[in-house]
Amino acid sequence: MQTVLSIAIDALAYGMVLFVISIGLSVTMGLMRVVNLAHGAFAMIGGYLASYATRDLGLGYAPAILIAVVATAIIAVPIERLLYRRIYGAPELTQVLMTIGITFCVIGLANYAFGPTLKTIPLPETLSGSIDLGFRAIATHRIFAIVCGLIVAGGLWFLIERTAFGIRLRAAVDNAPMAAALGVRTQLVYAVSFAVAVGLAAFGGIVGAELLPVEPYYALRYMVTFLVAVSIGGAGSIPGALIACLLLGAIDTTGRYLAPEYGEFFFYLAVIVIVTLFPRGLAGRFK
Amino acid sequence: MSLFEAKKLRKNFGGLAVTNDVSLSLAAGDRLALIGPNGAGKTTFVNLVTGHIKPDGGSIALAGEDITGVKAMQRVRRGLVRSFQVTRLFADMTPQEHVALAILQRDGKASRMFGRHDAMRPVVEEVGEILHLLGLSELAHLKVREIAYGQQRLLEIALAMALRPKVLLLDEPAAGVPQSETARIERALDMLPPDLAVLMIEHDMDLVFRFAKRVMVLAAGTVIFDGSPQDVTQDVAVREAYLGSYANAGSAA
Amino acid sequence: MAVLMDSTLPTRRRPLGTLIGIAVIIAASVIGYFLFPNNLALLTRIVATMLLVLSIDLVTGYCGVATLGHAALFGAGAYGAGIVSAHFGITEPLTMTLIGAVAGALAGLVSGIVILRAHGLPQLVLSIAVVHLFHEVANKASSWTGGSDGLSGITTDALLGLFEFDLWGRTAYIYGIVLLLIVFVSLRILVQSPFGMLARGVREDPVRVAAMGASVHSVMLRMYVISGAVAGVGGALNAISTQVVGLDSLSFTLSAEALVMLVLGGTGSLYGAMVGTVSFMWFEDVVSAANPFHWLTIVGALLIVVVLFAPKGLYGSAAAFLSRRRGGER
Amino acid sequence: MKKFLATAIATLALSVSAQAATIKVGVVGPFSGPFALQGKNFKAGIDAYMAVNGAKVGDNDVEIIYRDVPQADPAQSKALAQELIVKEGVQYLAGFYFTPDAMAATPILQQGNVPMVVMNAATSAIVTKSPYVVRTSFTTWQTSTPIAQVAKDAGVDKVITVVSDYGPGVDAENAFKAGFEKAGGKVVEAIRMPLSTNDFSPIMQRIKDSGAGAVFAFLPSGPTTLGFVKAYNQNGLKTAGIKIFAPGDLTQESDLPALGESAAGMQTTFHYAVSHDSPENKAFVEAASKAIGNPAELSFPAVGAYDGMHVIYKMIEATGGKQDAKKAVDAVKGLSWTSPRGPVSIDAESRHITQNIYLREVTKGAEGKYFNKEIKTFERQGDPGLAAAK
Repeated sequence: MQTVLSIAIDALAYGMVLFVISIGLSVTMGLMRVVNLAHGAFAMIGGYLASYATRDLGLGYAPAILIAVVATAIIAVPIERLLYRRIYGAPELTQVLMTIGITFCVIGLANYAFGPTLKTIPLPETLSGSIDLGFRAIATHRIFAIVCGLIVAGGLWFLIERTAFGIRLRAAVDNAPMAAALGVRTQLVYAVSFAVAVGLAAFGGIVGAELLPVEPYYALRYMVTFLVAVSIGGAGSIPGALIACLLLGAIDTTGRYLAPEYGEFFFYLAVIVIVTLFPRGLAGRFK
Repeated sequence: MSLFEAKKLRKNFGGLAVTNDVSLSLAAGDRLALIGPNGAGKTTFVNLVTGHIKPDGGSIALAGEDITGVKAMQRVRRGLVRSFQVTRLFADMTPQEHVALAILQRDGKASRMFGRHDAMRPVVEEVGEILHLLGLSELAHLKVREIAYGQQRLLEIALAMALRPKVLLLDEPAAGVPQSETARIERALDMLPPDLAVLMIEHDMDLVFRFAKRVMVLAAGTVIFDGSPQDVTQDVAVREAYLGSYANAGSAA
Repeated sequence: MAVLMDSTLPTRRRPLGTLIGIAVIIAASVIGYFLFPNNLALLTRIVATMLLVLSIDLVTGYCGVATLGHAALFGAGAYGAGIVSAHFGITEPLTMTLIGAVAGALAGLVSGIVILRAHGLPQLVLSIAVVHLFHEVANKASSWTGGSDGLSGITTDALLGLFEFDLWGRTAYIYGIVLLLIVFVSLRILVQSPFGMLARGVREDPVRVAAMGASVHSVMLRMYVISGAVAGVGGALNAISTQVVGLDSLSFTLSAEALVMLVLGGTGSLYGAMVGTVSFMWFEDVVSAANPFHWLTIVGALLIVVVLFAPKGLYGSAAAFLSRRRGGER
Repeated sequence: MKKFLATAIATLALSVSAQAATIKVGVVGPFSGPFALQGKNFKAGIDAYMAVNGAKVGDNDVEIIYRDVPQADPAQSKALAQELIVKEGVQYLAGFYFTPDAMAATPILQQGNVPMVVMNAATSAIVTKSPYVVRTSFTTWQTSTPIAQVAKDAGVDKVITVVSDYGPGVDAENAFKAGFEKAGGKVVEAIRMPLSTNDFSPIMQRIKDSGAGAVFAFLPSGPTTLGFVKAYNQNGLKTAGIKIFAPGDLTQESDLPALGESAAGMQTTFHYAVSHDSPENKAFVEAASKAIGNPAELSFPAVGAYDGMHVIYKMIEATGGKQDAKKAVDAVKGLSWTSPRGPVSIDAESRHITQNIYLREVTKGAEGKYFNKEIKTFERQGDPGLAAAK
């Protein structure tokens, strides 16, 4: 019983970290319909900036997160204007080519600017210890990640379902010409959504850095994991992404506990089974 | 003998019977038009006939054989062919390729992995005939994306003809075609083989009157009229169904 | 009614196109042979990869199936040919190639059955899952595959009993070119055949194809099997020429790279696949030799530039440009 | 015409003998991609050696030609090795970070008349693939065997092994098991986890549940080690007194700044620590730090490359710059010298390096930087892996 609880709590933490990072991708892919393979690259930029801010500038954890997230979003704006805008509505494969190109560039530049070694983001005192749950100890930052995941999920849900911006966004997604005719500035809506998605990626990259360490190949190393999470959840759906990430976290964690030597195998087998059963994702909103 | 027979077809969505015990039979050479106001369940009926959705009750037979459980694709191979309300064509392929593909598929040769369709004499000849019949010869080698919509509709009919069906389901063959060009569609319909059984779903009453020898009216999933085109406008139930749903339209007939 | 219509129908694209293609391939290989006589190993690798990219084009370009897992088929061919040589002593190169093709076709059948169960992004994810499963199985079955150490001990007889596969790689190169020509001609016949036309129909509108009474799923599955055979030949060529097979030949990385090459050249045309492979691998080789430390950035920039200025791929955009220049001639 | 041909041949011959004054060494390694850091260390080691000993052996200039294989890719490695031999005309092949890459190139050595000096790849069997292979790095067996004795001496009887599921990981598992059982201990459970593992918490839970008193771990150096060590701490294994034993890949110097406090006190066995106290090592670290740019990035592949160059220089000396692979390899059999890592020799039979293996502990230095502090030496260790394979 203890073991089951223990696995469950690990699965929850891992799933939440996955969720924080993937949800931004789900937004770009589901709402803006861009197969954005460069999503991990933005998470990585966030991680690098946060590491730089804490280690080299000596900033605290919270201000470093804030600065890194905002800075990543700012970096993303010209990229959106110059590159992404050309591939909205383009065939998927073209989008794949462009975003892989961006990923390669980011990797190369990160390697050049920060060197090939691992970068860490030192946790503040309050997050760096462990908490004793009675049946086992769990790292405090994992609890922090779980909380962050819940806040992000709730915040996004509120933003999309309950605010004026959310209404515009959904209108622009459902029927761009119609929304434009009604006075929605679709280009601006897209730019803002993209910045939000990128900001979430950066946030996830920082919060998840204890599990997915920041290094130049981050962008490619975890790309598949993020894609799988979004696809299983159904692109564009917040609850879908949440359920998918928790489910994948559970499968992965259980697999690693029970049969680590076949972990990878069962993980992908499960992916095949889930996709076959739910070819549109657990809660596919579009397509 | 009836070529096509649907018996008491029923389909429920939720608790709502969208198709409610509809029966319909067609003999060789029949020209039947199925009309009805919006939301009458025509689309569902089409999908039931083509096999894209499963009925909750009733049966369908083609040439005396029960095909209720037969897959859509198999129904086509047995001679039950449909056209689409909105054209579905291959944008990057030519009319010649379209028709050739239909002919090859009909003859069971579409899976041949060698030889070119334009080097197969019988195929080329038949394609030529069909395109000529429909006045599309000149466009034979243009990509479909480059030809006008009205002509694309003609190509839809050409594809249906090339498959040599026993029963043809025409789903609004003139939809989206400018008035000036409907005449060409009508002419094309006149050229359909006389022994073919045709079921046409249509809004355009002019076309219905000119084409159909028999009219069925569907309203709220139920057949409310089955008779000659002359009688349909006189029928009280039909007038009510149409006027009821088009309260302001006033032009049911 | 029976007018003699056929005479008025001008026939298009006679076999001339194929002949030109053969001539271009031969010319390019001869030039490659004399221009880079010491680089034949790289050229052979390009040819093997070209077969993989052609194979992806069959399902992606001609049937519209997105895949990031095609290396599974290539790797199956490579391991198939490698295992029969290393473990069963079947060292005759033609037989090894044939076995590679069969292994690739089987892998194509298996992955086709799985991948064709979804569309769009989920389909992409299924393909990724498939290649990872293949990779894991090969890693686990290390007594057969050598696991992560790679399958070594592959020996190959002289081709036709006459030509040794030597250090300079001449035999391997020429053998590769011959295989490429055979595959190219077969695929030209295939894509112009009724089946090829049906496949293009599937890519453009599967609903219409079904309404003609054809089975969309079976068309795609058959194409997957054919595509597997082609990729398998590529894998076998790789195994024969390098005498070693590594887990990388079943990797997601290789799959993704090959897809990038295809899109770079232009999908839906055999020439696009070949042009894309040559350009990408040549560029990668030049840039990585010039600067082994930062070439990735330059390759990334190239990809972006191609999307911005040649959105249909190098060959696709050039062809479109030329046909626009020629106006409505065709 | 005949005269023309004769001149042409003479010119060609001249140019060939003129070129022979430059001896080319082809180095294959990961210079880009996720393992670029290790490739960088190759280059730093080679540059350092040439900076200290000059770029000339006798009258012959030595030129290094680098080729990039970002990830284990034997086919690519072989193609590049082939290209280096036939196109660039290299007389020596060197480098090879990954075992499959080295294995793939061995079949062409004889035909190309080229010796291969393996500067990293650590699977025992490579040297058996061709008589022209010499290795100056280490094997996983070599570095993993002594730690078994350390564990036993620390009073641990039951150990669980956790390794990455690929060649070197399996080697490490077998090496430790063999050594530990010989010393009288028991391996209660052996876990192999996928290379791509991100979250190690479940593994830590397995370790706890196994009831073992210590864990033996092997992961390839790089990003995943960070997650592993952190998970070890955060899941309370450290506080529960479950010790961790590992070969030095887990605490390579370039990862230590990231590992930081969480690695403090970890004991590992390895053939080289950057902190090794000897004049040879001081000179090496100075030269190599200059070559790599950022001293924090300096790590074990550099020393393998440095000693590899030493072997190549000896080979060039012995052959007088002529291409003769057999003579070159014979010349270094039994060669012994003092490397930055300590006294080493090339075993005449296996052509693998015999060296000291050190037990080190991660310690906080004077400036607050962590380093591997050598606390015990296992002298003159051969490769037990070859013996085990027989």
